[in-house]
Amino acid sequence: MSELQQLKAKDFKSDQEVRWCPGCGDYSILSGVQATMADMGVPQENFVIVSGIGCSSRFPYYMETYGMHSIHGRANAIATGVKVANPDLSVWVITGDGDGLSIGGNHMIHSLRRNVDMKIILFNNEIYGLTKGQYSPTTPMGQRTKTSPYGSLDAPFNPIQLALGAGATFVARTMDVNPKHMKTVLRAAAEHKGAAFVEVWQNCVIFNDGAFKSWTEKAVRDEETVNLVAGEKMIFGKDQDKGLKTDGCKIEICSAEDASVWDPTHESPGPAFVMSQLDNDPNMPRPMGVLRSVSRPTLDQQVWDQVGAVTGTKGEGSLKDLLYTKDVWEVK
Amino acid sequence: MSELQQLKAKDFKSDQEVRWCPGCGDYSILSGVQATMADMGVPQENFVIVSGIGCSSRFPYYMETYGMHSIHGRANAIATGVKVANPDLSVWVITGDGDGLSIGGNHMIHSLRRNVDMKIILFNNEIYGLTKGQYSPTTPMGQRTKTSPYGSLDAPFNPIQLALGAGATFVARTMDVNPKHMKTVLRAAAEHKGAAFVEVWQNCVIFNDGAFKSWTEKAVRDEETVNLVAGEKMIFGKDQDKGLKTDGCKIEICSAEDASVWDPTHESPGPAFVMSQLDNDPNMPRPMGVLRSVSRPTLDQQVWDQVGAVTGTKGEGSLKDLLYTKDVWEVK
Amino acid sequence: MTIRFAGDSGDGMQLTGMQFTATTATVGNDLATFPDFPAEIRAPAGTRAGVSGYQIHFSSRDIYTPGDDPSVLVAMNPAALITNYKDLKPGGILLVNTGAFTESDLKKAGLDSNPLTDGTLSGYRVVKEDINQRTMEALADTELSKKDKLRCKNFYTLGMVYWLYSRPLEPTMEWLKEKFAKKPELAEANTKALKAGYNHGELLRLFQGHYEVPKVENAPKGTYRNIMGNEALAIGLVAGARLAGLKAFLGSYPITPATDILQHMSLLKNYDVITCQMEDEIAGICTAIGASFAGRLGMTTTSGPGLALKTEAAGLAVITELPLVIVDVQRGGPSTGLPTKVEQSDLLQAMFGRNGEAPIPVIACATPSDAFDCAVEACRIATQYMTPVLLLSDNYIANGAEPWKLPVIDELKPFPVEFATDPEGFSPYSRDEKLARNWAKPGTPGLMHRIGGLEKDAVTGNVSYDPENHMKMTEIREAKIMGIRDSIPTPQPHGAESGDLLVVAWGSTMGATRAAVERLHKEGVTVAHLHLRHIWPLPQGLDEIFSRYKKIVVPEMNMGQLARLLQSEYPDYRFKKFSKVMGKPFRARELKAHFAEILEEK
Amino acid sequence: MTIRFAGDSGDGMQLTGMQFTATTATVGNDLATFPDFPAEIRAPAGTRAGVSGYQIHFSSRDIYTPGDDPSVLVAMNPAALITNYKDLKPGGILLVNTGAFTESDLKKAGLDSNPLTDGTLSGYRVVKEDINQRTMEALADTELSKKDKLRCKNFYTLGMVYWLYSRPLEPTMEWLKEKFAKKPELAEANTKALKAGYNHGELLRLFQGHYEVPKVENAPKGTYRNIMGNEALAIGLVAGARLAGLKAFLGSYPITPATDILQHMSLLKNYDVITCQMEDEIAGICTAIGASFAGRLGMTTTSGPGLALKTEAAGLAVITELPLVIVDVQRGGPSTGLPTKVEQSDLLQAMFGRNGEAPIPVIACATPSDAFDCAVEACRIATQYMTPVLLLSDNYIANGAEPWKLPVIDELKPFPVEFATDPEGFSPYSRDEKLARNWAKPGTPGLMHRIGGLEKDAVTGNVSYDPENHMKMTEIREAKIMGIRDSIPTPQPHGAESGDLLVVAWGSTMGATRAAVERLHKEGVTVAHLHLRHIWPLPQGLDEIFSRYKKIVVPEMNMGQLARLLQSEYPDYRFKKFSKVMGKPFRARELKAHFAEILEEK
Ligand SMILES: Cc1ncc(C[n+]2csc(CCOP(=O)(O)OP(=O)(O)O)c2C)c(N)n1
Ligand SMILES: Cc1ncc(C[n+]2csc(CCOP(=O)(O)OP(=O)(O)O)c2C)c(N)n1
Ligand code: SF4
Ligand code: SF4
Ligand SMILES: [Mg+2]
Ligand SMILES: [Mg+2]
Repeated sequence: MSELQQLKAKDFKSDQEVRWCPGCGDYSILSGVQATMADMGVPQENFVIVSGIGCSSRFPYYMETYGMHSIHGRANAIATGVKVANPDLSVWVITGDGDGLSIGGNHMIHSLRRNVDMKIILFNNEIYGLTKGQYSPTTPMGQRTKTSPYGSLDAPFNPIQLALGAGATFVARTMDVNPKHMKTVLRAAAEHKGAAFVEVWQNCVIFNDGAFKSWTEKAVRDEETVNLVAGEKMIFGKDQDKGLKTDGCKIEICSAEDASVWDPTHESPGPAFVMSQLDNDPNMPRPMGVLRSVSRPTLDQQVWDQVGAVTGTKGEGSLKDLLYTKDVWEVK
Repeated sequence: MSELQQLKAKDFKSDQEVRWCPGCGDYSILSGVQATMADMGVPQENFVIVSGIGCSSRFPYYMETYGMHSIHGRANAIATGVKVANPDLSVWVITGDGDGLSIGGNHMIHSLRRNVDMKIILFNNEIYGLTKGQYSPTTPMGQRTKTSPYGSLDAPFNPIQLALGAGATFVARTMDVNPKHMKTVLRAAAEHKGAAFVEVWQNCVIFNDGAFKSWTEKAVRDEETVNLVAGEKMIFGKDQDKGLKTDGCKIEICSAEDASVWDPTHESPGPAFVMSQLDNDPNMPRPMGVLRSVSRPTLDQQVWDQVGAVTGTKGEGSLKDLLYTKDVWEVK
Repeated sequence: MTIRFAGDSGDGMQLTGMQFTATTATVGNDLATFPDFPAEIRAPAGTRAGVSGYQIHFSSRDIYTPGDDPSVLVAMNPAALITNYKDLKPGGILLVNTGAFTESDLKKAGLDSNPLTDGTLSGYRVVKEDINQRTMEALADTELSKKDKLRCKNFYTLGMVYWLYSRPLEPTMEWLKEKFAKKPELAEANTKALKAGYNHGELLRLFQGHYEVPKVENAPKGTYRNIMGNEALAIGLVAGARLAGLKAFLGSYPITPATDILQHMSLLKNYDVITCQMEDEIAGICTAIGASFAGRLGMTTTSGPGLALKTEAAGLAVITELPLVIVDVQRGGPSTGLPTKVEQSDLLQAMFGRNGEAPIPVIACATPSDAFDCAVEACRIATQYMTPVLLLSDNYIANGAEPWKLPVIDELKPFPVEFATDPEGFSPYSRDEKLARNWAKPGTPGLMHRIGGLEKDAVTGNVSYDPENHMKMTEIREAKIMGIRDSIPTPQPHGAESGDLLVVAWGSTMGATRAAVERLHKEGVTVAHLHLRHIWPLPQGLDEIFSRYKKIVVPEMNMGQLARLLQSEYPDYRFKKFSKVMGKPFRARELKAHFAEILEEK
Repeated sequence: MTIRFAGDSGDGMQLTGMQFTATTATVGNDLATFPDFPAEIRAPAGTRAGVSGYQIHFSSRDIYTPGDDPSVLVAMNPAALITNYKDLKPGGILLVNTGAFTESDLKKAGLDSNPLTDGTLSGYRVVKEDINQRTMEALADTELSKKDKLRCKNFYTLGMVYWLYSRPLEPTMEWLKEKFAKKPELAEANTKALKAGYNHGELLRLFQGHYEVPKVENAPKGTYRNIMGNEALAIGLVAGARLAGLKAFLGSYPITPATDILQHMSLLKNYDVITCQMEDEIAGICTAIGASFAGRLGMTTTSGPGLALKTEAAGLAVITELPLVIVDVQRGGPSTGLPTKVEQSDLLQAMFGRNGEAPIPVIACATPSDAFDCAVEACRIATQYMTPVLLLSDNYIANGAEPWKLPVIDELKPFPVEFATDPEGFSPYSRDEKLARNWAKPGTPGLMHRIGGLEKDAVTGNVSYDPENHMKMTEIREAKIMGIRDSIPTPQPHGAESGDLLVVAWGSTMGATRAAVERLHKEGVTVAHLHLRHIWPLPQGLDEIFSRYKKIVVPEMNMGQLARLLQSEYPDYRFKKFSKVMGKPFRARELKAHFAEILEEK
């Protein structure tokens, strides 16, 4: 292969016009992914982006990579096929809260437990955008949408907990309106060898405007979220003066000084799970950043290793070997 | 309704011959469920059992209740329809590790988050029984089965963690070879108002004999498992002399005296999740019993409440109201 | 009279069209509409992909289609103009908003030169008006941001068109008041714009003619309502359940263009309706099956890709013989295809898309109001025959509108279900004379039983692997469905009683076919239109009808699916295919031309 | 010569049958087999539901079916006897294990009286033998538990049957040695039982006759191997990928009776095969689509209910025009139906079970060894035409066995794929003369492109909502599939060149049809058998063939699905249906009788 040239974010722009609503959070994720890919040192032709159906899933068209805009909910399964068939490729899944957690929920949890080496970016806008505003598996209870005119009755998933429960090796969260944070998270995901699950809070200006604003607006963001950084203290607040202290399965607010250090590589997913429970406490900041990052053999790697091992033992089989087994007989 | 007569376990036996392999763990679960139902004080005709496809899923035929032996993986969805349509019914789902966690994984997690009031009994034998021995989503890595002749490469789910990650309100575990324990767990599930997820370790004598024997055999059971009882200390060991002490997200073995008290009703699913992680530690006993039991409105209840509320506000709609809205006009 | 509104999807053309429709309906015109909006939620403003259109056809005679080519086209920007002007009738009127024809507007629409000046539009009566400017002026003394003011331009345009057609402004003013009850300043501004546009038309007499469409002369007496197809279908399902004496349960998953049905039914909670938006289409149909098992009337609504996912569960409903209504609002395929366009290409999927021998009756609705009748009919068949029923609609019907003569409530015939309650001799698979099995619902003492997907013993309903029993059950399931014939009328050809050509149509091609055949018939051709509501089983008596005509043609928005079915059922006749797979309905004119061609052949 | 082994599913009848088959093949007889086991893993021992059977038909002439009625029946218990004896030819031999005819055995089989003594079996040559007892005796001095000893009774029985047919014991003794390499005591005990049974037969001359079936006289020269259908299919898929110059990728989910294919391919890791058992059927086909996108040959295997689940994704493969082989091993339907029985009722699902216009070629294999050829053919079409292909097998083929004359490797014609590599003028939807589009795989510099489920522009492959383009693409997709006709031969009728009756068959009805037609033909009737491997597109030239016969009949294990298809394609002829939906294959005799009836009609 020829010397790798340094790619730029704009190299990843395809010739297709981007067709999201003006103001949609999807734009910033597009830029974030383009910038991240440019920096990965992977040849451009080795990227494959697979998506399902939804506003978010139109993503591959806008990327100058190989791509498939597949069918609703199946991106993870298709991407699994791509990656296992050719582990040299850098495979990315783009999905939405409907695509990836509703109809595609099963493929999602299974690809996480199998630890297929792919980056899964879930655009969570807590609504079905493309079909114009029905509730999704992340829509809060009570919310009125087109299919819940009297208020939604379904308790939502916490995507982080679902991923942890499925045995994910990498789980992270970021937001559309903080490109810097998003880039760090996407880079960490890109560097993870295995299935990387990234929830991105994404604003749908048309059908669910402001769903995350109580946590993401500049004015409140530092108070209402805490950025988890591996090996660093969990600090938050406008003046970065507050911290989180973990005491057993309880997490408490303390001074920045007393804050505990965050470790996403803990042997057990327990601490990350406990941390994600903060989402349910209105008095606590919501955790952002990398909640979990551990290493475990990937499915694709193991498949190829096994093919290699069996071939090593049995020898490469020829067409002749395949047909002419030892129980043949001759008619003369 | 006429006075409820006390039902007996044998009232729940249907006229169909039970057709599992001699020695199969399914038999004891059948007895356990029959005994539990008899004690619930529910009229016999109000029970509905829905299953998918698998050895375990033949269950409804053997029960003198209403029942449906449906299609592979869909029992949870069908049961949701039954329960929402008529909340007076006591709805039970019988499923397997393949039926409920592989093809039916999505319906499983969604019915748990929605908290549909039904009892879900998952017969986990870590194998596909009915199709004669392929690996399932709970088969340990490396195990040789008919479809993994060189060893399975898929990391298994921990069913307890998956259920907790999905937001289940009741999560428990028991085993086929301990009928007494099973009965306590089934009764707790039956009494829970909401989706009750019960994993039952079930031995498949034909295709996966002894999968759980390191934990379930009489000789080792007391050492290798710990029975969690609400409000009681976590004690185990042949002589009931050992205990578990929780220290933060760490759980340690201690003396029976020092053992911590188990609380499945904790506001956060964190402690149960941390507890279920013991499965991964060969030096620790595996938790059995009720890991989680909390109260949250059920979907079926809410649906009916909403119908009631809307009808209360708008008045019961007649066929005439439905058609003749206010924007009609007359042609004379 | 056909008029089309076209503009950027941000311009509010759907709203404009719908207001025009509503007003036109109240003045008693017969009408049909056809909205056409882009698949993208919001394509970049000003581009061709972003063009949204709404066409309405109205007349004082019965009309069957949203019209052929429009005689009036409203184009709010260059992209709308360029993608639509070719459809305009020669000599038709073109109302153009010149305020949106700047250099950059032209560029966004991918134009090198200005069609208003480069001769593109010769042959049309072009009315140029800077509507942006006019609207701003009209609202000069209003306290709104510039952007908000400009948003009122569609009502200014609507005002102009109302003048053109002598329409009253009141209904729209009423609507604005209600709509913006909480923002009176917007209601006021839009009303102002509406009036200004109207006055502008009147004062300047911009147009050469001034049309007045009289009331439909011989519209049958009765109460009318303007209705869209999806809403009619939703109401029909609820009414159908009521007529069966049951409560409706809808298990569904959103998908264009079927979502509205779920949305509409979600509103009807005070009509004993339960709706569950499930995690996917499979769960949608499965909850409906569960609900039917529990004694409600289960229903599920979807479009083609969703129907594909439901087929395995549909087979379970076949073998368990539970009532179930499955609605497929067809769109362009294959795969995701053209989700916002119309097609009739799911017919054979509906017929055969299940494993094993799994016959299901299939019904297709023809117009928005017919969707009500068909939904009721689907409920009747499902409950009377204990079977899933497939009801086909399409995007054209779903989003189209027409005045609907409401049925008189007392004349709606109930078909109440009788649940089994008597344990004496009960067996879940014993049947009535229609071959419908017993329906005993959970909660009924003494009738406990188990059903499932394995083959059933014909008598006890227990699992049976017996070869003869399997043959028998296969035949019973088939005979039961074929027996539905006895309960459906033979459709009658419209037009010549016999003669040169019979046009067999189904679904939404009804309107254009009827119009084309009527025109030809008036010209003296012995031609007739036979419309099939029941696709399976096919009604009795078709044979005899086919025998009366020399040629038979089947126009379809697919590659000839009904024609194939008819050909296999009636090999004595030849069914010519006429296919249009363009995401657009047939036009009466193109059908007429094609029929004329067929008549001339050989 | 047809023999059937029947016993409790715990009695090892499948093993016995398979051993007999293997030995029979090695002595050079032509043969066909048909196992029949219960759906339950383990029905209660001794009951009718627990009966497991294995039938084998062998002869020195070419044979096409596992035989009509057996002339020898081995019945290991009352349940096996009672459920099978009616099939035995009049005067046939019945070998009964009287050791299993206690009162309680009779009760388990639901019998009130003993068929051995109550006259039931008059008309058969009954050989009663207490095989349990004989086996125990034979192993008296063996160090095994009683239970383990008793388990050897099937080898004792096999020994008796070997004696009857003069079969060598060596192959089975070899096999036992290997099988129980780690438990030599079991190998020894079974071998002892085998020999004892053989000797018992010889010494006591229990049977009246002693059959010796000579070697097939004019079997073509070559190397042979005994093969089961599912294994042949698995090997064929791997060979097909190789011939395309690709590596195979199988994404699948277990389902009876297709699971073996996945299981067998899982063993072939050293043949560049990757197999993934996925979470469900949808994931199975989707990983295969992903693998094809990445440049391998994607495949997926299933049975009817699984195919129903795959249809939405199959549509994606149609519109993205990726190669893909979808295998459906048919079983009894609808729904879960009769999972362990045979049926041909997925044909129309295979043809039409997708939303939108989504044509897919359909191929059906006829016999176990034909499954190899058909799998290779499926790979050829998939890769040469860039299309998903549906390959139909069924439970009868899947679990049947026959001697297979192995193809000479050098004579297998490769059809290597050429991936696009040149960025110059590349477009993913440009086509070759066969209308197959370009295949550029990820990792190739300069060819980055996006595909998907929305309609594609015919030139650039970008998303297009253009009406004319949609029509064009719909036509191209259809024309591409119809063009496959140019690469397939016209099948030739077997039997009379023209005359009174043509029997058109497909799939596994091949054998019985061929046998029935041959017999009739020998009797002087002008009848012929036309077998269709390619169901879609139908080969060219059928018209002309149909025209040569007065009548045409289509026997099918469904309600007439191929007949329906043919009727719609060839309305000039009348295709009579002959249906058997009993979970069992046709018998040559019943076909012959039916054909004779048809010939007599009018
Ligand atoms: C099988 C199938 N079912 C349903 C749909 C309709 N559909 C398209 S996108 C979508 C949901 C999109 O929501 P989400 O994944 O959250 O994406 P967003 O548009 O919000 O980015 C649905 C229901 C479909 N295309 N295919
Ligand atoms: C749609 C579909 N796919 C596959 C199958 C085949 N199948 C039947 S049961 C089963 C797995 C059973 O495993 P599990 O749920 O663990 O039940 P067990 O037999 O072990 O009790 C499979 C794959 C089917 N019946 N339907
Ligand atoms: S509808 Fe919402 S999610 Fe979709 S493009 Fe518009 S703003 Fe974005
Ligand atoms: S195969 Fe296994 S799970 Fe199935 S009945 Fe037998 S022992 Fe039980
Ligand atoms: Mg969303
Ligand atoms: Mg299992």
